Amino acid sequence: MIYYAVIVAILVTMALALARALIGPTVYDRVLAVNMLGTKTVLLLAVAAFFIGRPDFLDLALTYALINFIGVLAVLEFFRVRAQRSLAEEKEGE
Amino acid sequence: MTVFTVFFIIFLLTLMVITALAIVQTKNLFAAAMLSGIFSLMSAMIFFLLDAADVALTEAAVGAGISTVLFLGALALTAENERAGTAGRAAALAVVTVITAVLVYATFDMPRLGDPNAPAQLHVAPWYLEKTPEYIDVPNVVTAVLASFRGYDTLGETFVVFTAGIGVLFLLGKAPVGQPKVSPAMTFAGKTGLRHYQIPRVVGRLLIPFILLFALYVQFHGDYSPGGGFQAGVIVAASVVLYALLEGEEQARQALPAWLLRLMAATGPLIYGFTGVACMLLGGNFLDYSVLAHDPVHGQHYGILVIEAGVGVTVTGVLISIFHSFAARGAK
Amino acid sequence: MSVEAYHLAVLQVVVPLLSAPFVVLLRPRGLAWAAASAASAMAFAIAVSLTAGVLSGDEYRYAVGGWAAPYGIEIRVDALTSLLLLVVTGASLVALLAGRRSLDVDIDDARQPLFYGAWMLALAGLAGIVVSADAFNIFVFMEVSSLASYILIAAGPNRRALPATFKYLVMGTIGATFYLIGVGLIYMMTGTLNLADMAQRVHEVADQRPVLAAAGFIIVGLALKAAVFPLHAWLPNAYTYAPHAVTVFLAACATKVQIYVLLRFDFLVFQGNLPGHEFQFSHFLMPLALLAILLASGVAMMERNLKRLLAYSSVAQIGYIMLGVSLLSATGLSAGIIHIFNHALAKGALFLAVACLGMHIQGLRLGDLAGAAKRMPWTMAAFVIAGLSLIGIPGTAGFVSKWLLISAALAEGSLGIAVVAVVLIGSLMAVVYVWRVVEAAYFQSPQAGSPEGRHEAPPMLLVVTWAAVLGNVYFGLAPGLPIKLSQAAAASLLQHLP
Amino acid sequence: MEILELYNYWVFAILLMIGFYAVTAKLNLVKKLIGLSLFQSAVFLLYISMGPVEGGTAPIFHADVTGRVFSNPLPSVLILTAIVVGISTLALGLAIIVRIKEAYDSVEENEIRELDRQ
Repeated sequence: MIYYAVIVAILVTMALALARALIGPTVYDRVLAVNMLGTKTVLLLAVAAFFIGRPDFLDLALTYALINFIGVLAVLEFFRVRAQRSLAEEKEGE
Repeated sequence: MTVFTVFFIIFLLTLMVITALAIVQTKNLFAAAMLSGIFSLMSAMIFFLLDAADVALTEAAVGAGISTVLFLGALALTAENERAGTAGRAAALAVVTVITAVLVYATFDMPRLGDPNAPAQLHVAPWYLEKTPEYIDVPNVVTAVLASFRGYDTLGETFVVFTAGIGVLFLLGKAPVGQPKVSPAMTFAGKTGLRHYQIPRVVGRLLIPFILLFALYVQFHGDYSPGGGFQAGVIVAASVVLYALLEGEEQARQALPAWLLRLMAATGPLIYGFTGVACMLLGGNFLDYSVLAHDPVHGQHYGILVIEAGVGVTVTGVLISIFHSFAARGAK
Repeated sequence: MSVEAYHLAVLQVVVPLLSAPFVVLLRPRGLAWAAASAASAMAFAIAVSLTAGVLSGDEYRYAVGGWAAPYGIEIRVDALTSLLLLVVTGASLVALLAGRRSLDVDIDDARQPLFYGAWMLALAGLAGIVVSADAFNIFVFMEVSSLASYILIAAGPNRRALPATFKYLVMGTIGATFYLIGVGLIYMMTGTLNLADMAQRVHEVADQRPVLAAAGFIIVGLALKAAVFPLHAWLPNAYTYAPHAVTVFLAACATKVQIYVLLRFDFLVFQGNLPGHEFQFSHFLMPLALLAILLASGVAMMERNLKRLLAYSSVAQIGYIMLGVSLLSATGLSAGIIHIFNHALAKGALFLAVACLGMHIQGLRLGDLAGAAKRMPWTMAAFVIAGLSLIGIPGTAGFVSKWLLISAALAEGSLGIAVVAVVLIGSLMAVVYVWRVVEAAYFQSPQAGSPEGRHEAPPMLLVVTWAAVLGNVYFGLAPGLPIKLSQAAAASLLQHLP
Repeated sequence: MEILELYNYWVFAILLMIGFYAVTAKLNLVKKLIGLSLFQSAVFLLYISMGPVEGGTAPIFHADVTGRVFSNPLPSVLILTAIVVGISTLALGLAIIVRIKEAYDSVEENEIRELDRQ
């Protein structure tokens, strides 16, 4: 029974995070929402592994967490590069 | 397939449709790339619920991991926003409507989800489940089919990866002409990456050895649990991407130089292919691993071990090469 | 059959496939080309010995991995397969031998190993499609060959090669994905992926809607990849802006291999099982084929760029192939199949002549060709003979297929007369567009400032071009081999019809 | 309930067509590629939906899993290959787009066509 409650709760938070990712309005909202969705997916996977009776699949959740971490760093790097480029362009413009 | 699971899947599928609509609708390509990462995570979750654990692992690593990084690398080089909108919208919508109608019409004769008497469950599939313990003797039937029963497909798949690798190296190996060159600090990951950000750096550096260890586990435990050469290669590549993000692309390139990556990309397919040729020389058919040892089942084990290693080496070499090609593009 | 001969069927794929990684690693100048040519020659030799085996009545069935079909993947070679293998491996060998000098110009030394590696992958992928008897395996090798040919086309010197490649990539992927959907729907209803097994099992579910949808998806997907009119939009620019040698290779065989899969799939799995499918197939394709012949030839008559003119002519020629097939008779099918071979010969020779011209003439618009016959007499003579073969003048290979096609059409009664009329009109249009090139080269005086005197293409290129031209004449006068193969192929395709 | 078990296939059709629409109607090349990968992902759903059996579990034998039927391993195998094909196509497509951007300074189809006409 507890699994049902947990799964429903996680699904609801996922829907909320998705709403934020869709609405934005700033890119940082989206990045945060994506990160949160990633975390929720890791949790959901862990719960689902028990729910469908295959706890030996928990190591999948590890991969998800890993990918999520690297993905967010890549996004941050993207912004750093973008900021530097627009700085350089401003300098050229002067 | 309990009622609850069905609703669980339906809910996730609905979220996926919403995400897909948003991907098409948004003008911001960065947002579209982010949303397609979400889309991949959700579809991976559905694959997991539909008893395809290997696919769930791969889809998450590829769809949410590698393709997001590739999109970001490419967007850093092109443009972040769509300028023009659509063209021929009416014609496209008409075609779309017709094909959707055909497909939905076709669904009504389809076997229901989980139907044990569906034709797909009756013919070859039970044979694989029944014979794997006898002929191959690995617990993961997906690995057995992938590496042995349909090993020729997987050989082709390895060469698809290899082709993509040489394609990207070929296309981006030519220096851009007449382009304003930017300093390496302004390319993706570039010279320093996120070196000046302490928290990610400390955490990330601690993580890398564990990621590599985990990759080895995925590689060699693929017979027993979801995983295998392809997934392991993706994880190794992810760890190198992480290193490049933390320490700068130049550092990562020094750790694994371009010639070595190229060698890896080419050696992997050769390992796979020559395993098949060795089987031929030992009197079997191409890729018939059972001749590799006195006991056919042991032969299958050796064969699967070696070809999975070949796949892992290929994927690692190709994906890291591709990442570097995008990241270093346009630098002085 | 000896043990070696037994393995030949799989070696046809394995040799070019495994040569690719080696080629990529070869650094010194020219070595990658030499290795690729050697592997290509070996593949051609294998195709020749497979054909000899087929003609002497051998049947090659090979269980990869030792797992019998339908559990494992099966490879088999019959008359139709061997004809296609000859075309694919022959085109690759000829194009590589001819293309060395012009590719040296187009592609810098550092990237040549990658280019030739991609070439070997394209060859291996096409051969892999042809020999495979497994629906999903065909998809895998389709992707190997497609990705590799995107690389080859993107290597073109003009920047327009890039958008052309992108368009090809998008449309090619859509085509392949449609095919994959079709295969998935059939797997859903039959539980198998092996073509022969599918043919048996699809019978019981022939009236089910997913199977009907699958037939549609597979036909449309493959027609897209084969550039069947009106799904040919990717072809003209891709052929025009690719390096010349690549155009020779791909124009001779890439779309034909997709037509081959279409024939194999449709005749083996659908016709004879789905009630009335053969008529739908025929009624769907015949109008498209007729339109392709008329419209694409019309565009070719207007076109001012030589390579694009020939590319549109290819769309029209695909129309002839589909026309023969859509007649659904033994003669019609063998006419279509033999045209796969003969058109490869004629178009290959024409694009080889274009490669010769391209050595000294930039741009290759018809206006640039003015006076070319004086400067490059051998090249233009080759072009004229190959052009005659394309038109279908007696004594050339093109005549054999047109003749067969017309006799097949005449057997159809009043509809046949109309078909014959279209074939004849199409041939007249071919006369017009070939003539426009000839007129420019022979009868227009060169533009002021262009170099005087003879200036022929490199000897190797010229020799290969003339070999292909003489092939056109040889197979026009002694068409025994392709006729025998195509008749055997037509008979085996038709045996599944009720 | 019966009818809801076809939901997977409907979503497959809808996702397929959303992707197809993006590929054909959008002018931005990156957006086209994103659409293309949606289009391919839809097919993954079609295949994977054929896999599970009522009351079954993933086809990986494990000491803790006894007395259960196993689902079909074949769709998983095929889709693993298809995922690899998808990412390979994506990488190649993005590389071409980067080169197009450098050659034309644009990634919009209509602008490129305009530049080619000159």
